[in-house]
Amino acid sequence: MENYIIEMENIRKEFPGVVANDNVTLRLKKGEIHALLGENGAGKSTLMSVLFGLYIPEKGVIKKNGEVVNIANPNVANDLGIGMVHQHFKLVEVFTVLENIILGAEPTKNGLLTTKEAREKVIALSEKFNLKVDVDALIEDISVGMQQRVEILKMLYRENEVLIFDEPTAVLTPQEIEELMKIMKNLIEEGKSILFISHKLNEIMYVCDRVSVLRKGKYIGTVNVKDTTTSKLSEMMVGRHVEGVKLSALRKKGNVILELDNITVSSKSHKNNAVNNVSFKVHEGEILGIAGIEGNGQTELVYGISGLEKLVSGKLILKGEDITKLSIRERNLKGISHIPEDRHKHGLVLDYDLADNLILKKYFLKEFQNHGFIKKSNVKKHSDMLIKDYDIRSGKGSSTITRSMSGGNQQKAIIAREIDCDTDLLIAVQPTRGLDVGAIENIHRTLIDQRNKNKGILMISLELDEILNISDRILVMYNGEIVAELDPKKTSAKEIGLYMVGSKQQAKKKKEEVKANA
Amino acid sequence: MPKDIKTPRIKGKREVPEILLTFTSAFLAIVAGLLMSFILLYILEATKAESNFSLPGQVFNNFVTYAFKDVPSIIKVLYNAAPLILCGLSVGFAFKAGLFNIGATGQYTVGAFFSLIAVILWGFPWWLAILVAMITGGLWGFVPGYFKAKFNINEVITTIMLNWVALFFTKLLLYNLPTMRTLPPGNRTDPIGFHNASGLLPDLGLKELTGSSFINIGIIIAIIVAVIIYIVMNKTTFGYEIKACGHNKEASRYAGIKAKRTIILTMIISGGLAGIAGAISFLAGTIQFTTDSTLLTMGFNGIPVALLAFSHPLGIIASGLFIGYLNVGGQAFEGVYSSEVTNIILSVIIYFSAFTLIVSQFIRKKFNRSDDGSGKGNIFKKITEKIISLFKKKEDVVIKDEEEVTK
Amino acid sequence: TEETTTTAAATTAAATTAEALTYEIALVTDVGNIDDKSFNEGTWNGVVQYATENDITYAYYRPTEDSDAARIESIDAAIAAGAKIVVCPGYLFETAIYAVQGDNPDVSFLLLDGEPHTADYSTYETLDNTHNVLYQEEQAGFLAGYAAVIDGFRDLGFMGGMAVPAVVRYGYGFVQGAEYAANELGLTAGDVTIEYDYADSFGPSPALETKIDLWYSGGVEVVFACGGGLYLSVVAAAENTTDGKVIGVDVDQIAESDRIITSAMKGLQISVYEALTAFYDNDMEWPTALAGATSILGAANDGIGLPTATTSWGFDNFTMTQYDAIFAKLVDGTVVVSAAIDAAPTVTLVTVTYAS
Amino acid sequence: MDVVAILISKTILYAVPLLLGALAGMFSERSGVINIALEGIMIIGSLFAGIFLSGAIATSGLAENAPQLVVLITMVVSGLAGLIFSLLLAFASIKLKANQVISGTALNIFAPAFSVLIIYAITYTGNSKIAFPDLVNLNSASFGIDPASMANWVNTLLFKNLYLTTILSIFILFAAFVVLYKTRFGLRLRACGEHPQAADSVGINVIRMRYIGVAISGFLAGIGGFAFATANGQVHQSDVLGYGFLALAVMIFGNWKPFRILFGALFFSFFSSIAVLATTITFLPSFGLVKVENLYMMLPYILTLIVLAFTSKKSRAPKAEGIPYDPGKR
Ligand SMILES: Nc1ncnc2c1ncn2[C@@H]1O[C@H](COP(=O)(O)OP(=O)(O)OP(=O)(O)O)[C@@H](O)[C@H]1O
Ligand SMILES: Nc1ncnc2c1ncn2[C@@H]1O[C@H](COP(=O)(O)OP(=O)(O)OP(=O)(O)O)[C@@H](O)[C@H]1O
Ligand SMILES: [Mg+2]
Ligand SMILES: [Mg+2]
Repeated sequence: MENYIIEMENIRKEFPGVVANDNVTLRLKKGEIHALLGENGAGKSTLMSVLFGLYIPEKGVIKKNGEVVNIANPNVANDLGIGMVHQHFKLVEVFTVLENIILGAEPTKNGLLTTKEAREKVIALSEKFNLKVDVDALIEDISVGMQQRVEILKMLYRENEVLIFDEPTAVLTPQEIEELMKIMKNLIEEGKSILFISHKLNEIMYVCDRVSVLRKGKYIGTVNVKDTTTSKLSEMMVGRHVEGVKLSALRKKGNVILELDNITVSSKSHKNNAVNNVSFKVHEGEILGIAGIEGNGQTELVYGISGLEKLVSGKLILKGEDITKLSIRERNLKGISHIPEDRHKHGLVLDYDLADNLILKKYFLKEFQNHGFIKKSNVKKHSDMLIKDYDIRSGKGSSTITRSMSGGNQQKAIIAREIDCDTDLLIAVQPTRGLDVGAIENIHRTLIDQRNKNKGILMISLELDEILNISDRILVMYNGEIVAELDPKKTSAKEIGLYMVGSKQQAKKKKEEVKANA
Repeated sequence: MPKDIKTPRIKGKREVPEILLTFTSAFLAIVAGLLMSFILLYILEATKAESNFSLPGQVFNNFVTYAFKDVPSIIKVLYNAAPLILCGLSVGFAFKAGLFNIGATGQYTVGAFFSLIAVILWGFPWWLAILVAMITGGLWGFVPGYFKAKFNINEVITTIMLNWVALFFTKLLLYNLPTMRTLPPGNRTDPIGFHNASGLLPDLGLKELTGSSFINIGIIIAIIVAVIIYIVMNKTTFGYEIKACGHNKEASRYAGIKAKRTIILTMIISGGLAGIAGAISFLAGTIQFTTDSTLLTMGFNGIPVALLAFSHPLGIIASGLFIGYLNVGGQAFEGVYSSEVTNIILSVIIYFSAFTLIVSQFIRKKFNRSDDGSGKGNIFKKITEKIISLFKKKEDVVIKDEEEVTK
Repeated sequence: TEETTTTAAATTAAATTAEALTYEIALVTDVGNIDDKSFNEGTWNGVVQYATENDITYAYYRPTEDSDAARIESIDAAIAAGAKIVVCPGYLFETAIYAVQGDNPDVSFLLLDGEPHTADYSTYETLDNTHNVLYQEEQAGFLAGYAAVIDGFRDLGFMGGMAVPAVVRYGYGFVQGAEYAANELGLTAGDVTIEYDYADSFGPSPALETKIDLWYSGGVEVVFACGGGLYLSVVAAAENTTDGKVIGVDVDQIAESDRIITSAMKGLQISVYEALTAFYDNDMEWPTALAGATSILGAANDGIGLPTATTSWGFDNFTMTQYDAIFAKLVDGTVVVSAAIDAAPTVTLVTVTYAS
Repeated sequence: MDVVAILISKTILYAVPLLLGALAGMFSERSGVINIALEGIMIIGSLFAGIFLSGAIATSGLAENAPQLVVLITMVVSGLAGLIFSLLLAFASIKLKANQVISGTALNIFAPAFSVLIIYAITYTGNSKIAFPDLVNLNSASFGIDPASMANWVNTLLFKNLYLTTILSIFILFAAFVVLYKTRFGLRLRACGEHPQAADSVGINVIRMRYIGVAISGFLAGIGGFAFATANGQVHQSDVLGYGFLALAVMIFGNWKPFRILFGALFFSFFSSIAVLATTITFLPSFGLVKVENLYMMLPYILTLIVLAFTSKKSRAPKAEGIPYDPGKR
């Protein structure tokens, strides 16, 4: 028999209302990178959480090197040399990088912490696998990319041999993703074995040896990467053939919907401004994609437009009307809808049920209230309709508490709500973050529909393919400024990537041009 | 997307309705509280020189029946319950918006005092005085609300501070408004009746009939207010906004809700409610406002009332009555033991009521265990289903299976 | 469930030994508890003393709130629990007893520190089943003030609990006593000073102790701690000074601290004890002398005074003979102490600083 | 001079229970458990100090021979009492994931009633007080200094209100700082209060850490209760006059940090003493008001609010505070 380092056999894990894993079997060979693929809510995170001892399965056994082990909690997992980079990082924001890495395995001398050796060890590791981190920075001050490197260092520091990556690339830039791939390969060299969750097939094709596919909690099968293709895989996971959407040619530019005139927005994390004198226009019937590495001001830019942050200076003009001074609600009513970057922080009231979340932007309209009294029946009708139209899946339909919904479906709910507002301008930030190809395809379709309905769409995304595939025009944001305007037909991921890291600057003149003709 | 594979779900899965769970666990909590105190009485008895172990039984019996022994006792329960309910609403309302108002005491105090000023000095009728109390209480609630919204200062600290400010503020006023005080010795307010009979809460002429000086419309006011709060909370856009802010301030802002405004408003209303409670207590014409330099406890008592009812406005009516009962029934312990026993009962009940979660989960577990496909359902399930069927009409507790959905 | 079984058990128990729950002598407290180190406690001690000596059942009741209605409720509760005589300490009961005495002809009442009247003071009426006891606290206070000054103290302090009549009488008596002594010693105006204030509470508190501390450090030599448990703060403050002294109240408090030089006593316990004796000796009715009457206990009938046991005598210069002399004057009326509480006594030699 | 000396010594005296209470709250909340129950725990601490002193000690001759030892033992006793009591909170809010405010409130209601009933069980009357036998407070002699050798006000300042509790609470303060920031335990404790999932994922037993956090909290609050009773007339009176809640406020004021908490305690205590002083030595105007002291009594509370208004920006509660730990939750 093969020498498997980890064997998970017939795992069953239930949550109220759903069976997240239904008789799933997964075998990890020593020294391989094994991908776990599946739609949102397919059960990937759950299965990994089981392996990491966060959940206790109702049925099934786990073997390490052929021996049955009982992973009652993460402690046991750690002792067994199993480490995990969680989909949502598990880092203490107010601790330093070093503190986070040593947490749980702290070196002490007669009771007191002694960080000296630890620091050296971490620095050594980060050089060996070139995981650049600033050991003394606070987590809340560093980029997502670095946070992820910290998570990886955590595992290496503990000398884990089985490494689980749950959707590590969802939050990274192309450069960072390439880096990560390299790192993963190094790790294999060092004799580690890796379980890798991702919705991005090309990544899987690039680094993985084998792929196991889950669908709706059931085990579908395992294949060798070299014997398969992306389309085969996506078919396996969604249960049908998926072709990525391409954009029909841009009809002639419509008139301006939104104009930004020298917008400056201050920053929460550091004292200098997050957005500096940014100016551009969004037109009817176009999707304007803004590319950029996380933390280069995209978030604040959107806050500025939506009104979540006050502008330091500059003017906002919506359909010829100055909305700089208007409140958030007034802007929404004037015609802005907004798919937020952080679905849990802004997008949803997780403790409200689906119906209530779907009227979040509308509850005050005549349609849903009458002299301040909410028309419950209309609310229900409304949400049932959206649930049907956008195929939002959840345990109890309209009365599902959104917290218990799959992130994928949470996202669908938000998109449904925002599109339903039917405004001229739609701001979509990371609209497909963490979603599976099926879901992505649908969302892209929806966005394009809107665009073809002559709406203006401002899309901010870290996913370059997304930017390249469905935008009519691309702006690249770096360090709080627009550093390039590009035509998706004429540019490449490589080029955009270079602008994104600031190593390439369009000529000043060109930049003026942008302002002018934009 | 075509639904080729249905997400596997537990067959015939039913949900146990929340209300049922809440009732069950509340009931268990109460039983636990009474049981504990009963045991305690035995222990106390055992500590005596010559113990008489039939005493606890009798005393306890008296306690359980005390408030029902005659009409005046029942009236006393209502009399106690009225301000308790209002303070409970004050605390509970804030809870719903994610705010912890420990300051009901201060708001109650100023409300009470200004209602007295209104009737004694300004000759206002009772209902106007209640309005005054509501406004002043609301003002006292506004401050922590404002500090929370503008400076993001934890309302717990602000409200605690303002409790004391209220105490000294009202004392200062009482000392400097001689006409308010009895002469001599003037360490308490004059009976309202002397100054302005219209300032007293109406008793609907029942005083003579029932022979109880504790009767007045306070309880009616309390219940009406509770119902209003219930409607505001669950049926209006304002309630929707408040709860949204309570659950997720950021998302509320994103939705265009003025979160700060909502927080301030919530605290004003919360304070107003406590203010009304103060008026209800003092316009009854029974107790008088004294220069004693200790905080009035009524506001604090609102906390258990709210907690016991999980901040549900209608539940608060029940818990208010219940605690009101404890206070009256507690007199059964006087003489023999000590009325503090009731506080033991109360604390134990609250302590256990905090376990609702566990109890609910336990019930759910038992319930689901019984139908993991293996057909043999147990009695527990049958019973629960019976009870559920009672609730069926009110809310669709039965989740249709996927098949039914797709059809 | 447990609940029902217990109650079931209880009822049977009640059936067998029903009388076990009746109490013949009842005390209803006013705002304080029976451990207030003041008149509730003093009265309670009297009740306990008589009841235990003659083993009669007794109990105390605390009203649910500070209101006449609640006091009446407690009185009714006591009566319902078989009380034959209800003892009520404190002027707060005046209106309550006025209301209940008529409705309960076969129950007797003993009211201390007050006389039954209507809330608006328009009518006073004491029925035959009620007996009132008033104390001339002003005389006790007078003696304390007199003794202190004669003993050589010049800077005095008076800290009352709350401005209730009894406390005010103590205070104003204290002032008059000091004035009288100053006069006798031929002191000049201003030689004797008195800091005068009320704590607005009968219990100890950080604020109070700080305040007293400052009195002592400001030169006050002896403080009359007049009201319940607040002496705890006063004594604590005194003990933090080298030689600060304290005057106790109501009962002989010498045991509480060696800083206590004397106590302005009123014979609460003893008078309650004697009243009860009279009541029971006259087979549970007030003898005609007391029925519907008010006995005023002062120097004349040993109702008030300072403790004269040598162990309780904390003075250096003030002698027992001097005490007897001044006491005699109070008895025969050559010295009359004003009991008025609506206005402070007029003084010429003593400078009294009433807290704002 | 004397006045100032008194003012300061008073400030310190009443700062001690606030300091201990606030530090107690800090340990609990840093582990992620809101401790509304400080008031109740302090009462229990003071209760058992009273029982212990009036019972065990009063009879044994120890009080005369080694008074300070007595104080020390009593601190431990009251601490342990508080600790055991606080376990009720821990069990409910950690093990059973109950709402922490609810269980805390339950403890607050329970404590004073329990105190009265215990005293009832001992004395068989409805007493609510236990007077401490004279706790010899430290004076210059205890340090072998001749009082005469120093100015009167210095003597007042140093020794007027000096108890062993005062000195030890300074040690406790420093200990708290070291434990929290310099030890493995402290790091883990804070992690549990900030991001329990993270702590769990690196094999820290969140449940256990929180139990310990609350236990420490109980121990300190218990001592705090004793310190309060000592300062307040040396009597247990089934009540700590809201000092538990004030301690909570001081903790927030101190931003959950040991030394800022010390500042908060002193700040508050100082202004309350000032307020009282204002009435005695009338260097503050009376605005022609009767009992103007009540005006000044509001001062400390209002000032606290004002200061907060300026310092609030930095204020930051432990992130996971109040949320029962549930590994499944994201
Ligand atoms: N803690 C939980 N409580 C209840 N249900 C849960 C919980 N965690 C997961 N689920 C449910 O289990 C199913 C599988 O979740 P899981 O996290 O494994 O999906 P996933 O494959 O990770 O999806 P994604 O790709 O979006 O991360 C989902 O339907 C989800 O709603
Ligand atoms: N407390 C919870 N109760 C029920 N379901 C949950 C809970 N927490 C998470 N889930 C579900 O478990 C699954 C995994 O959670 P997770 O946050 O990884 O979702 P996700 O789809 O990956 O969203 P994201 O892309 O934002 O991570 C998701 O389906 C999520 O909705
Ligand atoms: Mg996942
Ligand atoms: Mg995901």
